[in-house]
Amino acid sequence: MLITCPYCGPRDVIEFTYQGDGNRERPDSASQNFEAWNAYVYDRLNPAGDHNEIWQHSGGCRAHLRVVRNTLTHEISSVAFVRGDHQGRGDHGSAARRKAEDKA
Amino acid sequence: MVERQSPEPLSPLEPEFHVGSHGNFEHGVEIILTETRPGSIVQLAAWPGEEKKLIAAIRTVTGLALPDGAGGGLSDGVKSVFGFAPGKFTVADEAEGLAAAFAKVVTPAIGTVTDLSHGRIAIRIAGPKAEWVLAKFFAIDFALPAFPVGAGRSTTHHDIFAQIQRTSADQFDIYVFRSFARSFWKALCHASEEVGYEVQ
Amino acid sequence: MAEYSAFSLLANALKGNKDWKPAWRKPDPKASYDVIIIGGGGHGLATAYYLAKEHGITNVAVVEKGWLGSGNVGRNTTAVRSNYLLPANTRFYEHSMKLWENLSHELNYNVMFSQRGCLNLAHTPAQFDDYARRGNAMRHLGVDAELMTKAEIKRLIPALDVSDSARFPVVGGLMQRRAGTARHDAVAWGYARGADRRGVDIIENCEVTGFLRDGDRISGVTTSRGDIRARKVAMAVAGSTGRVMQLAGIETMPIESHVLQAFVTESLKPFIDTVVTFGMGHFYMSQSDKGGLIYGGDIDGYNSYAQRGNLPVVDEVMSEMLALFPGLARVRMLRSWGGVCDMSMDGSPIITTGPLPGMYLNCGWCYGGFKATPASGWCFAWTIAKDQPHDLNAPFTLDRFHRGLVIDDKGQGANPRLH
Amino acid sequence: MSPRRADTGGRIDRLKTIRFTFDGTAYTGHAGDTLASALLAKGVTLYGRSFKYHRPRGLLTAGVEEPNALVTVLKGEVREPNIPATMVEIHDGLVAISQNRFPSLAWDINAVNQLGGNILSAGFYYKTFMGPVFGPLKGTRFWMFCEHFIRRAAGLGSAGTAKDPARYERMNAFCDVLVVGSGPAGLMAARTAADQGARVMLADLEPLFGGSANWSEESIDGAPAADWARRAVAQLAGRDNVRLLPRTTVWGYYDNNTLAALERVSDHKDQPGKGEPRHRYWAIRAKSVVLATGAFERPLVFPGNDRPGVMLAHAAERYANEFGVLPGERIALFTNNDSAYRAAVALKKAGAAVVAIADVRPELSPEIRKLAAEAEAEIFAGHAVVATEGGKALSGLKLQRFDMANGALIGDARSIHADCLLMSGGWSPTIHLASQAGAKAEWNAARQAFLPPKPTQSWIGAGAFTGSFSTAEAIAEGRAAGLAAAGGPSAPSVLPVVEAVPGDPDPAPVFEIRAKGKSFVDFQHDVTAEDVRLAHREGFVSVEHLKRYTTLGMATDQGKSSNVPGLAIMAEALGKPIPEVGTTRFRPPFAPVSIGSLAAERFGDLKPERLTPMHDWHLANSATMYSAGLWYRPMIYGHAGETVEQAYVREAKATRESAGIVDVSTLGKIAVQGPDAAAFLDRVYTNMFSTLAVGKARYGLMLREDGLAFDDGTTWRLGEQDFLMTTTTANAGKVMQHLEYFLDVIWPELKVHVTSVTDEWAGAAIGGPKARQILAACVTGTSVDNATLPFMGIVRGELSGVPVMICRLSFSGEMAFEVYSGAGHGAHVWEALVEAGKPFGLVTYGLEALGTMRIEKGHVTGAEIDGRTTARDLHLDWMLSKKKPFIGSAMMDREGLIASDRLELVGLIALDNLPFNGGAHIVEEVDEANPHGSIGHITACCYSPALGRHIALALVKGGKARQGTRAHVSDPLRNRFGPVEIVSNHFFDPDGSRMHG
Repeated sequence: MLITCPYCGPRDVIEFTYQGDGNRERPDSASQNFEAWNAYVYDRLNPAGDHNEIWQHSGGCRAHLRVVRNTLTHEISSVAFVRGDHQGRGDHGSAARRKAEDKA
Repeated sequence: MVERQSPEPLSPLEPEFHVGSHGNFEHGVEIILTETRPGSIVQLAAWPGEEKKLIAAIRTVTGLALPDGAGGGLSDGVKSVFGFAPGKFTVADEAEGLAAAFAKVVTPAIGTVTDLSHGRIAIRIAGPKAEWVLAKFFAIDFALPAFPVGAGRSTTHHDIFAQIQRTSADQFDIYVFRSFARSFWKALCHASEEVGYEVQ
Repeated sequence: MAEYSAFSLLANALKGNKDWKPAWRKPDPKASYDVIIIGGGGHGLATAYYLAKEHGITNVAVVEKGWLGSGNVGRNTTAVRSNYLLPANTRFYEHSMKLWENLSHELNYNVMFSQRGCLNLAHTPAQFDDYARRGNAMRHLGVDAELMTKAEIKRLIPALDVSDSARFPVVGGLMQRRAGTARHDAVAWGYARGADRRGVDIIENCEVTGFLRDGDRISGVTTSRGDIRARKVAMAVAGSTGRVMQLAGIETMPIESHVLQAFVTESLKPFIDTVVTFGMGHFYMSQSDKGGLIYGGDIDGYNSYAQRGNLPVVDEVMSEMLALFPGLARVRMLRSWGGVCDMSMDGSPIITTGPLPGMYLNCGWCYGGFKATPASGWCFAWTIAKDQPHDLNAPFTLDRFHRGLVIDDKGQGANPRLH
Repeated sequence: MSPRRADTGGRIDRLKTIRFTFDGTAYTGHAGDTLASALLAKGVTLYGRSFKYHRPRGLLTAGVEEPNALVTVLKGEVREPNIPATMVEIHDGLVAISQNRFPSLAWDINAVNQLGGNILSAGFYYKTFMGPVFGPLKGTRFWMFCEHFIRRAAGLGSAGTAKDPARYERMNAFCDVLVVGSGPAGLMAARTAADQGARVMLADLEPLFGGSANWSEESIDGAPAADWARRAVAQLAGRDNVRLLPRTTVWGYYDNNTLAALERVSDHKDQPGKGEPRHRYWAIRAKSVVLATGAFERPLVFPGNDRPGVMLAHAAERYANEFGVLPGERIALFTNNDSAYRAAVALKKAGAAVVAIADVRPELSPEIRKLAAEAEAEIFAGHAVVATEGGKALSGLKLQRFDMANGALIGDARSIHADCLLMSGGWSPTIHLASQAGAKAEWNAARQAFLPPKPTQSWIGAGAFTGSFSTAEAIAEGRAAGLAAAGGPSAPSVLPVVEAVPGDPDPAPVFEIRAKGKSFVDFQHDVTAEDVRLAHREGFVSVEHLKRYTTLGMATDQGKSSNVPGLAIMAEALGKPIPEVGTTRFRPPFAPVSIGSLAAERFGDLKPERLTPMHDWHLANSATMYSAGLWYRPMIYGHAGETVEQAYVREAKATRESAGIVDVSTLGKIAVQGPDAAAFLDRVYTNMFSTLAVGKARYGLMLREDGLAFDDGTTWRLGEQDFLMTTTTANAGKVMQHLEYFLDVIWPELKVHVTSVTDEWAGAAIGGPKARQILAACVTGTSVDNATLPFMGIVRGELSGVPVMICRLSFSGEMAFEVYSGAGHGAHVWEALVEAGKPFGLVTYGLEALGTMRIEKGHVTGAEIDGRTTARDLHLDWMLSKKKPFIGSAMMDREGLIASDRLELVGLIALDNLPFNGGAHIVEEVDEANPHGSIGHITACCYSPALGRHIALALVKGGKARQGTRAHVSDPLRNRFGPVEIVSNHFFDPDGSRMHG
């Protein structure tokens, strides 16, 4: 399986670490809503089809990526930095990213 | 000769660094391996939006003007620089003192400077079979159009994290963690035996 | 239906094997049952069997989307053991072990359970102590366990590299002699035949497409072969739990589905007798009666329902295999396959009533489900019949995660890919 | 010349004679021969024994699908079992032996199994061997007794135990177009794509490119097809955008067009070149793939179809045309399609007598009849073979009139004398890779075959793979595929002109001739047509049940020839069409792959080694090294004649009496930099770091999100925005990922950079009553007195000309300092410290002494922070700040994590003064015979030189409340039982006066 890192380009899955369900929302650090905390820590969407997930390019640029991947076919339909759009990241990062977005 | 302020740092490759020709060299040496031992290796990282200022700082300190694009870089044979992650760059210099020089121009508002002069080992692989041998380790495309001269790549060989800069058509400088360097060096020599290699 | 025996085999052989009857019927679904079990895999079939045998509940249907045993019971590496660290797991798997020990007789079907032992190799003194802790935990619960020295291990498995020059030299191991392997398909077929003989309807090629409701209560299922009503609907669809629960309107679960690859070599003359596991990575291997080395390693590490693995794990598993058995370099991998595992948040299963009224849930087996088959079916049948868990599965609740009562044998926390 | 070798023709080099042995007998062959062709040329008919019945078997095929002729190749002590003789290229000194026979291939005692034929039917194991329900053989014993013999009878070749000295390598490749298969379709595709400028790889599992062109005897552009192929290959070989991979089996089609291939680099050589691998594993990422993998010919199922001398028609054609070997002198053919007639002509041309062609079809086309006439063969249209005769070689066969409409046999059988029977049951496209790529095959009624489906990944099919069996179609499709794959415009140039033997590609739908006798479907696993029908009778009707119940298609040939006939027989039994029975999904590998190649470069060196800067010094100074994860660390520095325990006791004692030094370079070190670094650490650690002064360090504890303890270590504040975090050695990578995750995903607004600097710094911890004096003696540029360097203070100075950073902190409980220097200077600084320490009695100590001193102090490590313990369990609740939230704070008070019966950290003292063992359990009452009632376990233990006692740390249920009480250690695994006193985990200097000193 290949994941097209917005910075590094297409790389083998061996370079990435899976960080799971990207739909989870962490409660505010001071939140006392224990149901929300429990849901965040333990409950996962586990769809058969497109899945919004977080991967780290741990064997490359180490950025975290938001990947939409089909769990039935392993087909990847989009990859983006988790850290927003990295506005003003200038020339470093944008070119490859545009390519990835065009593909998606 | 580069002037050093403190004793010569020890290379972790030492006991496994055997100058001379090895492997299938009777049929011609197609790989040259060496350790470049830069005096400084520095990591620079910009805060989002501050990349241009950091690139300007790199130019100020090294005189190198970074080209555009992810992983872009260049080398003048003494100093080298390349991007390896969004807003992050590796800079190497034959001389010591790069971290101190950058500390003066990279203000906290621009980003951070991390001295890795001791933490990374720079191994140079050159020769017509350099791409062939590196392809045994790393799952990245080493062909010239995909990996142009000057450019940098972050990648891994199993547990060994590496930053690779192409410093000419058939020459690559590989930065690996010091603790892994001897293992990697041994593997690199082993993989080069097939084509004949020389350690310089 | 005829009993199987050497005598019946001979008698039939003399008649040219023309008189054998189907091992189980192929009935059409009835309009309603007392219990519907979704999932015709090992756990579902075992549940049906024990419902009939232990609780006299025979008006039961097992509905299976594909062919019987097409899930993980048909695609695992067949190891059976009860060498766990934490008491809840050890007790449960030991109950399973005891059921295994009599299973062929009970089912009148040779599931080829062979107690050839399971050896966990330790590669550092600290790991050896860890295994000692586990072995002692087993012994304090009446389960067999022993430590083996390097010399004993060399005698037991001559092909194993126990040299000091190995990257991770073997220092010793933890052996459970009563552990072993079984013929995985036979387990599914044996339970199917056993349940069928007690009146259970096994309905293949019948996909559940939704749930029928009576108010809040689940009162049946809609399927590709029509609606089927039931007082109780039990799920045993590990690997597809997320999908089926979504049909019931439950979107999130403490489970991720991951693909686990397994491998078999070409057939070889006897090479190893026991199940053996590598301590410095994730690798396990045994040899089948047919001679193939059956082995596997870690899960691929991302959500998947694809029953299709990728290369990095293949390479890793083979490297670990050769680290232990350098003589196998020229032996060839014949087949690989992928199974989809319910990876839970603590690495332990869920066998419980609920979470909806009328529903019963059996899931979260990670990659340990095969050896659990008898106890899983036995405990689940109890839970369905009595509307409350047996002591053995009482800790395996769904709410244990939220309550902080996790059963985390590996200590990895809520990170399914690490269990 | 041997009697069966023709004088001319084929790819072999008759001038080069090669010597080899098979089962100890010396043979000769020629360069270019396979083991199969060389033995066949010498008149060998018997190659192996079948799996179950041990029936004698000959060659069925000439290629990778061979089910019968499996051999073991020996290289000294190294064994390579189960290799088809058809895939072994002979070379001087090759040693091959047959398998699964005793005492010899010709006389195999297990052939007696054939007598039990009907009992050993499909599924018989499941019905018996269960044994008595009482007595000594109850339970699993009887089965295991029987199994012992069954296992010895089963299995094909034997694996070796000797380490393989050969090299295996992995290669990562990227290309625009990967062409799999080098027949006319593949060659055209590769040539066309290369012409478009694409980066092309062309792989074929045979040593010689060309595929069917090498044996078809057709002509292309006026030249023999083989010459055309050779020219095409030569053109490709000269281009630098093309890589040719002969002897390369593409065996796996994985996600995103990642393909796996095995190149047999040097198996065919007497000796590999220097550094040359035996196998090379190619991981190929291709933008597009052209699948031109051809088709496999199918056998027909009829009684005696497995007798040596019965062979596939095209295999005989290959032996004749590629190797110049005649498989027989009097040859008969049995077919349901036209392709076999081409073989008849070829064999006639090569010098054999073609005595009969039995064709199940009553009507034959004039072209076909003309071919038969050319072969001077008598045609038996509407006939079938109903029996074969002979022992270890074919002597004859019986024909009977056959009614294709109902499968009935009519009239009397007629005998024909022949020493070779060729069969052709039609062709199955080799769709394995397409199926692996994720799609289901589609049945084509005309071709009577499964054809490839619509692609689910980026591949294009060409030639016989798509069911286009003629060379002209293959060439046209190959070119189209090459263009499409390279993304080029359509080329107007003229296609090569093919002169081919005529023939209809569609076979008659006949798979089995039902007559008395064993008719084999799966040759290698001895699955007969009757076995398939038995499976049907017992309800194992789905294709997967059929496969699993009968083992059809599960042998080393993976059903390449048996799948479709097996399905056809089941379909007939069910009265359903074949596609309704289904087809199995193919999974990797396409053909068996050496495990050596898959392990590739990691073979023998599973993981890289991580070495500290002082590693070589340790080795040179009598350290015994301990493997800790990937790191190596000194365990002890033993003196001659010392035991491990004597050594660590000496080291620990000397440290507490004078001073000791230990290498701590392996500790994880992370630079945490930026304006928000302090705020970030407040969120990450349970305690406060924003209040830490510059130039000071603090001990910190991290929890996981679920509230359990995660890692601990000290963090040094080097500047306002500049922290150096240390982690445990084992968790360094995990902590780094944890920090990166929160910075990237959860709190992207924080301006913090984290960088692994573990390798940047060498660390030496020096502790003991004389540690400060030693430092004072060698450190310049700073004082190390109490005022300058208080507890948890940091100073910078120089040591032997090297800049160092010194932090006063203690793990041993002594007055201690960690001296950090650039890693390149680590050994230098270490040696300077050791030298400076000599007058003070400084010892070097290893992990054992380190562990001993930490146990005496009651510090926790990974044995206690084991992923199941909380801060409270470890008495670290004083570190849980109440002033701020931190990672884990919201979850740490859940009911399960504050329960009273949790395991809590305690100390143990052995009251019998005997050593403890790690992993021993604790009980209230000892019961040696029936151990039970565990209340906890020992996490670490040692002999304490400071206390003069055997002590341990343990996690015990409600442990805190038990302090001061007695319990027992219970270690049935090592038969160690005895009384203990439960005490605080702080055994030694609990108020810390020594380290604060």
